[in-house]
Amino acid sequence: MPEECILLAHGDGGALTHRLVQEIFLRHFDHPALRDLTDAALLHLPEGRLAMTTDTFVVKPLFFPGGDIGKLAVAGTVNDLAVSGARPLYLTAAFILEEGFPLADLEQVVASLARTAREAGVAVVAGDTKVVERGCGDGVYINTTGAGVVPAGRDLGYHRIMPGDAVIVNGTIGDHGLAILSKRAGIEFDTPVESDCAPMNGLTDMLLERFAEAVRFMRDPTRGGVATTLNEVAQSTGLNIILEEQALPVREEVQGAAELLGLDPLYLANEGKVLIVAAPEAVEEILTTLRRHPLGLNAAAIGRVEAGTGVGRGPGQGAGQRTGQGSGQGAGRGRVFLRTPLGGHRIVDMLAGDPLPRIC
Amino acid sequence: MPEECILLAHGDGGALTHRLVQEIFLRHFDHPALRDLTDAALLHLPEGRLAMTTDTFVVKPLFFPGGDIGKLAVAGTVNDLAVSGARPLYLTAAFILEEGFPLADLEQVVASLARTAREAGVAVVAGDTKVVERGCGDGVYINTTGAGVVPAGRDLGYHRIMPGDAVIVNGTIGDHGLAILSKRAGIEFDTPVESDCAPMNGLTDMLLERFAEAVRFMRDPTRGGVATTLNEVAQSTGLNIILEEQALPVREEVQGAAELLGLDPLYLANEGKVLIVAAPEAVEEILTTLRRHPLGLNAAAIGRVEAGTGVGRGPGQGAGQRTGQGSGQGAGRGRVFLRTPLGGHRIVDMLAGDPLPRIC
Amino acid sequence: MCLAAPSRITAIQEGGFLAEVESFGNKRTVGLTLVPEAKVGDYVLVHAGFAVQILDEEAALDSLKAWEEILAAAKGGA
Amino acid sequence: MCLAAPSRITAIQEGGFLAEVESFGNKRTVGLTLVPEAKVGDYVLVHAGFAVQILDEEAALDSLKAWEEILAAAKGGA
Amino acid sequence: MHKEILKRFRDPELGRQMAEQVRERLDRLTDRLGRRVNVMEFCGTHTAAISRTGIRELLKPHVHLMSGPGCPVCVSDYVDIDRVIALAGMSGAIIATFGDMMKVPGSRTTLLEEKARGADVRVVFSSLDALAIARENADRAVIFVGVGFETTAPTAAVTVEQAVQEGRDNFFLYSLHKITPPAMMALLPDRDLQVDGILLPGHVSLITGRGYWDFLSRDLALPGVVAGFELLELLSAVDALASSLLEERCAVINAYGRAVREEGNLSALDALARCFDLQEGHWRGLGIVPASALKLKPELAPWDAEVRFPLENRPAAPPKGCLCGEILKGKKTPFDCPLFASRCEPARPVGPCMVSHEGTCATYYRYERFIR
Amino acid sequence: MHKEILKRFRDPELGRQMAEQVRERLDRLTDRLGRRVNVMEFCGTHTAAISRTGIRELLKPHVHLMSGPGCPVCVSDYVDIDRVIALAGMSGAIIATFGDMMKVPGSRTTLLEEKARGADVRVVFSSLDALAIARENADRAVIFVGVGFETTAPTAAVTVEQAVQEGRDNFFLYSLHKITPPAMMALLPDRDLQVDGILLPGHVSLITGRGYWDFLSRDLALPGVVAGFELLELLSAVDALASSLLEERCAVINAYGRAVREEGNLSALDALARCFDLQEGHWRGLGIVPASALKLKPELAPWDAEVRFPLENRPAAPPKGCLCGEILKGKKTPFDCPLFASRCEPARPVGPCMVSHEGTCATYYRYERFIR
Ligand code: SF4
Ligand code: SF4
Ligand SMILES: [Mg+2]
Ligand SMILES: [Mg+2]
Ligand SMILES: [Mg+2]
Ligand SMILES: [Mg+2]
Ligand SMILES: [Mg+2]
Ligand SMILES: [Mg+2]
Ligand SMILES: [Mg+2]
Ligand SMILES: [Mg+2]
Ligand SMILES: [Mg+2]
Ligand SMILES: [Mg+2]
Repeated sequence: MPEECILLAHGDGGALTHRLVQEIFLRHFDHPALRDLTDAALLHLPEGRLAMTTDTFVVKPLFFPGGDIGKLAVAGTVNDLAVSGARPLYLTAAFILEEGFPLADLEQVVASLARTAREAGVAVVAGDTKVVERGCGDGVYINTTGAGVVPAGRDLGYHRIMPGDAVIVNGTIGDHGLAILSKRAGIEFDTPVESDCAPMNGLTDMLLERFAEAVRFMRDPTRGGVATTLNEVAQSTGLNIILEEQALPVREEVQGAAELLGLDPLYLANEGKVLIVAAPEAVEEILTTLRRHPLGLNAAAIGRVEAGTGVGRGPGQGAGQRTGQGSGQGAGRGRVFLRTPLGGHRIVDMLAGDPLPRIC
Repeated sequence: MPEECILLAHGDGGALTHRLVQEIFLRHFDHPALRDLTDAALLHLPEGRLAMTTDTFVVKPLFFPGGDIGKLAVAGTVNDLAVSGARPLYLTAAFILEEGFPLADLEQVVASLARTAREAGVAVVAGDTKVVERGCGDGVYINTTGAGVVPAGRDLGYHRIMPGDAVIVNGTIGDHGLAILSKRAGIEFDTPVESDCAPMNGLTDMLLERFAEAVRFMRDPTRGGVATTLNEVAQSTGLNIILEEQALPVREEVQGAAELLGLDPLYLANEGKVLIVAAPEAVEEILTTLRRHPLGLNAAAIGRVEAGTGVGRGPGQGAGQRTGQGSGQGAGRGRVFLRTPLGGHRIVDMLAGDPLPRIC
Repeated sequence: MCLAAPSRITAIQEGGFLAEVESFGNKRTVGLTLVPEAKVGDYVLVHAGFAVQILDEEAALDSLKAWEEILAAAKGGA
Repeated sequence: MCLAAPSRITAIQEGGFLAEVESFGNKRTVGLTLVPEAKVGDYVLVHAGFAVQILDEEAALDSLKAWEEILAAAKGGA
Repeated sequence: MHKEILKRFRDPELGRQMAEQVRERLDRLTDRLGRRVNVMEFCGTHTAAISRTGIRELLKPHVHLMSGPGCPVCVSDYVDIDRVIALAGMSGAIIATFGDMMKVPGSRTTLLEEKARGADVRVVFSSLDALAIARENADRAVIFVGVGFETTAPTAAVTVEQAVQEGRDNFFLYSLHKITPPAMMALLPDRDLQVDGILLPGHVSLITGRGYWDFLSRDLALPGVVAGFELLELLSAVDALASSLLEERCAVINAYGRAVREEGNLSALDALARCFDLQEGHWRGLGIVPASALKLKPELAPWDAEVRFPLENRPAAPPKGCLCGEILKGKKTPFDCPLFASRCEPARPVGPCMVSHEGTCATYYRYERFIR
Repeated sequence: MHKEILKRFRDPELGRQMAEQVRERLDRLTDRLGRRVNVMEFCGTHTAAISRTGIRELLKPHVHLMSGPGCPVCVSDYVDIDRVIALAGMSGAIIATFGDMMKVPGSRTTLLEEKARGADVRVVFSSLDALAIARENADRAVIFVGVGFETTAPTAAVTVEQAVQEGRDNFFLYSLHKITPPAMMALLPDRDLQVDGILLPGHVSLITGRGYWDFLSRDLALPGVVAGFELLELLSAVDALASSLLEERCAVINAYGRAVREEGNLSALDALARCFDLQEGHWRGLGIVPASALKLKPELAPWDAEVRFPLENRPAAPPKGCLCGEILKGKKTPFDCPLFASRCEPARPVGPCMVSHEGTCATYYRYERFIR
């Protein structure tokens, strides 16, 4: 048994690096551009605008109910392309391995990443492996960068959001965040909740093919949850968003666990959810369409867009004004509110600080 | 003074993340695709094949003679595109920050990255920031992924390498590896050697514009050095490469320090060097051209390609044969040799294990 | 002042110091020292990792009934 | 058996335990305890972080001269 | 089963009806008093629940629901936070504490920042987790910073007893535990406040029992209601208080019967009596309050971080402009603070009331900032 | 200045001429003996230099340049490596050693793998660096694993003396240091080897002096030449040996005059005498060789890792098929080993000879694998 775990030499670019690449990476990723291990992949790109996005995955634990870091690394990046209206085509995958990381775990992560990429219909076309000393990493970190193409005729963005538009989500919120939290050191508890982690490009592409006009904007509410993502929308557009507390799809297990830990599902991360801002007249049809897709069974309209309290509407001004101001103060900018069942309102803010479990 | 260093909350996607992005990243990176902070950048791509490459930079120390991790993160990825024949256009930049990392250092790294990108003529179009707990990172790691375009008519690759071709390098070898090593904990010594870290797309583009036919193949000898890179060429083509020991451009300071530490400059990393395999008849003209460029002043022809010892020539077979075999054994595959001044030969192998300093 | 969430005791560990509790399918282990009289099946309030009180279901139902009656009366009376 | 690289002493630290040495522009600090007689300007062989011997330049030049003479003689004789 | 009950406790339709009735009673009171009635919710969890459910907004025209000093994190004084931070700097020490304590500003820094700079500070959910850390790090000092009122203090007490029983000599409690009545006595007689009635902390009461609060009616002639935390529980508690005031009954009523007994939790009260002595305590806002702090008894000194790692007593000035003190007393609201939502926000709190999720400033920031 | 001299010592033109002369002399010897002459380079640094410069290939038809056991890493036995690995597993311990030691296989694992699994193992360039680590980690045991022959042992000796002087009680030496003559005496009389002459280790000699080797001519009737490491020094040393053999002079000649004195380095020899006693040593390949290991004197026991952290003596079997033992004796070449360059390679060495950069198997792998 020569080595069962990652050694520093696996990252020095020499013989062990080559073996690792051959015996683990190339065995799972099969694309002509990868096979020669040249410096860059040379690829064909169909007509349309190029879409690019990058994300690094540092999730803890690496394996969690409903997924693992490999699956997440594909879903996260594919989803960022998908919600931008793009068809994801290519992924690069870069690994930071910590000395001592078990090779068996690496192989499991790589296999999962490859499987998810196949399911999403994207090809891993370039990669990189670095090994850092023990105590300078945490098992494995993965960066995936995605490239895709936005077909002609698609135009999503803040600039298309209007007062009166509806806010839709394709299913229950907070599942991923809670599933991860339940495995975090010092908080462990058993939960039936699984991460919703999944590539959504199939769902978004279907939606955009049918509702190119009615869908104004999409975004995946990942870190910071639905609350933070909608605050970004409100701040960037200068429009208010009013959520209906009773309309929010939250699994009762998530609600229960969140109360146990003193958390709010609105701030828990999602990895298979998309927030859709759509024309009000299309809402019912969009919901019907979503609910026919496996990733949209619990789709719901959760709120609406209203005129903001003052200046700063439109993406240009919104963005300009935002720079260097920090969050949350100043008058006349878009806000997110939640209407309670009783009819009262409360603010829904951005996440501020890690959602630590607390006693009070 | 609220926070002078990175806190975990800078990475939670909430208010502090937004402030960090606004106050550090967006202040240095200015591209329309970035400004809206949407999920993906939407970009125009000129005619040609899309080239993609990814690399993570985990260099220690972060600041070293001749550069820093920010400069390196641009140079490394730009160079991988450049040696593939592409014109680099877009970069994504993803940061893994360790809790406690000084914000001032981060700003310095980001500024350097932005400056180098401007110099190389590439735009940073998407980014990501993650914060990991203290002891799970090392200050900052950066992944850059690059996209570029290979103009029509350019065709570089193993398949074009032929016996008789010359191997050229654009300058002295080992500078980067030594500069880094001199700052490594436990080995510190003062050296006048600086890293050669620089984006080479200007140089390669100039070369390919003039010698599209004569230049068969290019590669940047980074991790593992010239020895490892040429071994990859030999193994992939089934051809031998014969280096002339006396022709290798090595700074005497590098040679001296390497002897002090028991190292071989052939295995030291370079970050501003390109190995060029070219038709023999064009060598002189190529050298003249290179030497007129600031990054090619010490260009030299260092060896030649010869028929290998048996089967396995040509890229297809070479690559297929390689899979799953590990390095260095088996008969009839391409090898790298070095001819000593005395006329004897010795093998030049891949790097095997970190080039640790040793006493014997 | 103090968050506390209702959970059902599903098991009591040997010695009676710890119990498994369940709430909407979520399971945790909590300290039982402060409610030594608790039994499997009891609903308890959990605070800072300890069961701190046994919930009185009858009292809860009484409250509900009282409210409903009062509100019905008020409506009737209105 | 033992790598040793020639370096020039550029400074001797107080106490004489450590010296700065220089080799092709590269500078290090090495232990000097094993060659207490060394002076600034001497060339020493450095092994495992210590100067272990002072190099004798005259002897080196003698060797060179001897070889050159012998080889010249051999050539002349051939 | 309990699931069903909870659902009905949160039923919006019942809530609306109940709110109607409360409003009606409160308006009658207003007519009688010639002003809105002042009700203080002492407990921060009540503060958060009243804001989150929208009750505060809904009842604003009818009652002034004042927020009291009932967040144990918020009332921890600079002096104590600075000491904890000093302990975090001891080589080899591990500090374990609840999440909210991480961001509380001492006079110069927070535990969160010290952690970023290298201190070993761990967030735990329970004192039991801290004890487990001590077991796993037998060669390091593990200091559990216990904070909380009567609800939480018993959990720390039995954990120390467990450590004693195990002979675990590297586990220490730094007790910032406090009891609530002395603070009420220091606060409520204040003429400026004009408190007419008080919503009593439901989870403190489940330890102490309802009877614990009889001093309110007896000594201060104030009516009180022990309240739960669900929509209907909150409304019915306000309703009960309004009824008492209307009927000029001055008693302490238990409106959280499913959790609170007359005599409280005797096991927990025993644990408190076994482990703690009452000493004077530093309360942010209230200053030094006699016999309000729970400190380990002398016989538990080997497990008492304050005894084992004595520190100099360096007074520290509260941050300039912060009105926490006044807000904790209920005399000012966060909207009166010039720093509120400008220099002071949850991501970078100036005062402790902006730190804890149930701190008054943080609650108003989160739920009420633009709703006035 | 020295720069210039070094350049001329490496001059290829002079080298070619010198090689011509050596070949001529060697061929005359071959004629006289009826076989190629057998010359052993004892020293691994010579092995590497002879391969790297191409001298071995160039002279192959004229002389058999045999590689001896002159790599201190390679001759370290499994028993010792296993013990060092066991020390690395002690909680809190820091192991500091030279880079090459990291990959030497014990019977089950290497220091490199143990480091990957969490052991704190640090590569140092000098024993002084290890002492500095001890200063910075005053509460942890820092064990410097010293390995090397007469050249290196004095550096460890004066470092221990420095630790004693500083009163540094957390620095320990695990001495794997050995001296070379006993190994030569155990090896060279072997009839099978038919060694005709020996290239003596230049850097051992600069400590010991030329006179140290007179036992070779006196007791074994073998001629020897102390050789340097540059191209011309190596060739001239072989030339001198050929001359001696031709002229049937049996003496030990110093051909490394710029570094080696007759009497050696007296300060270093004094340090060895002050700190070390000779004991029997485990040599991989040679087995137990009496009076060959340098172990700290009893009065330095508080700094002796073997005394302070005694370990059970568990014998371990060498890996199946590895010919290291025979190769270290010069009786086999790496090409005779079935594992060479198949299962055994520098990235995953089976035997220690494949580990050290100057190990015979590693040298042949790196420089000579396809040149036969
Ligand atoms: S808003 Fe901030 S500064 Fe103002 S009182 Fe509240 S905590 Fe203090
Ligand atoms: S090649 Fe490897 S297995 Fe064979 S003798 Fe050398 S070290 Fe031992
Ligand atoms: Mg490259
Ligand atoms: Mg992204
Ligand atoms: Mg994403
Ligand atoms: Mg996204
Ligand atoms: Mg790479
Ligand atoms: Mg780790
Ligand atoms: Mg790359
Ligand atoms: Mg690269
Ligand atoms: Mg991101
Ligand atoms: Mg670190």
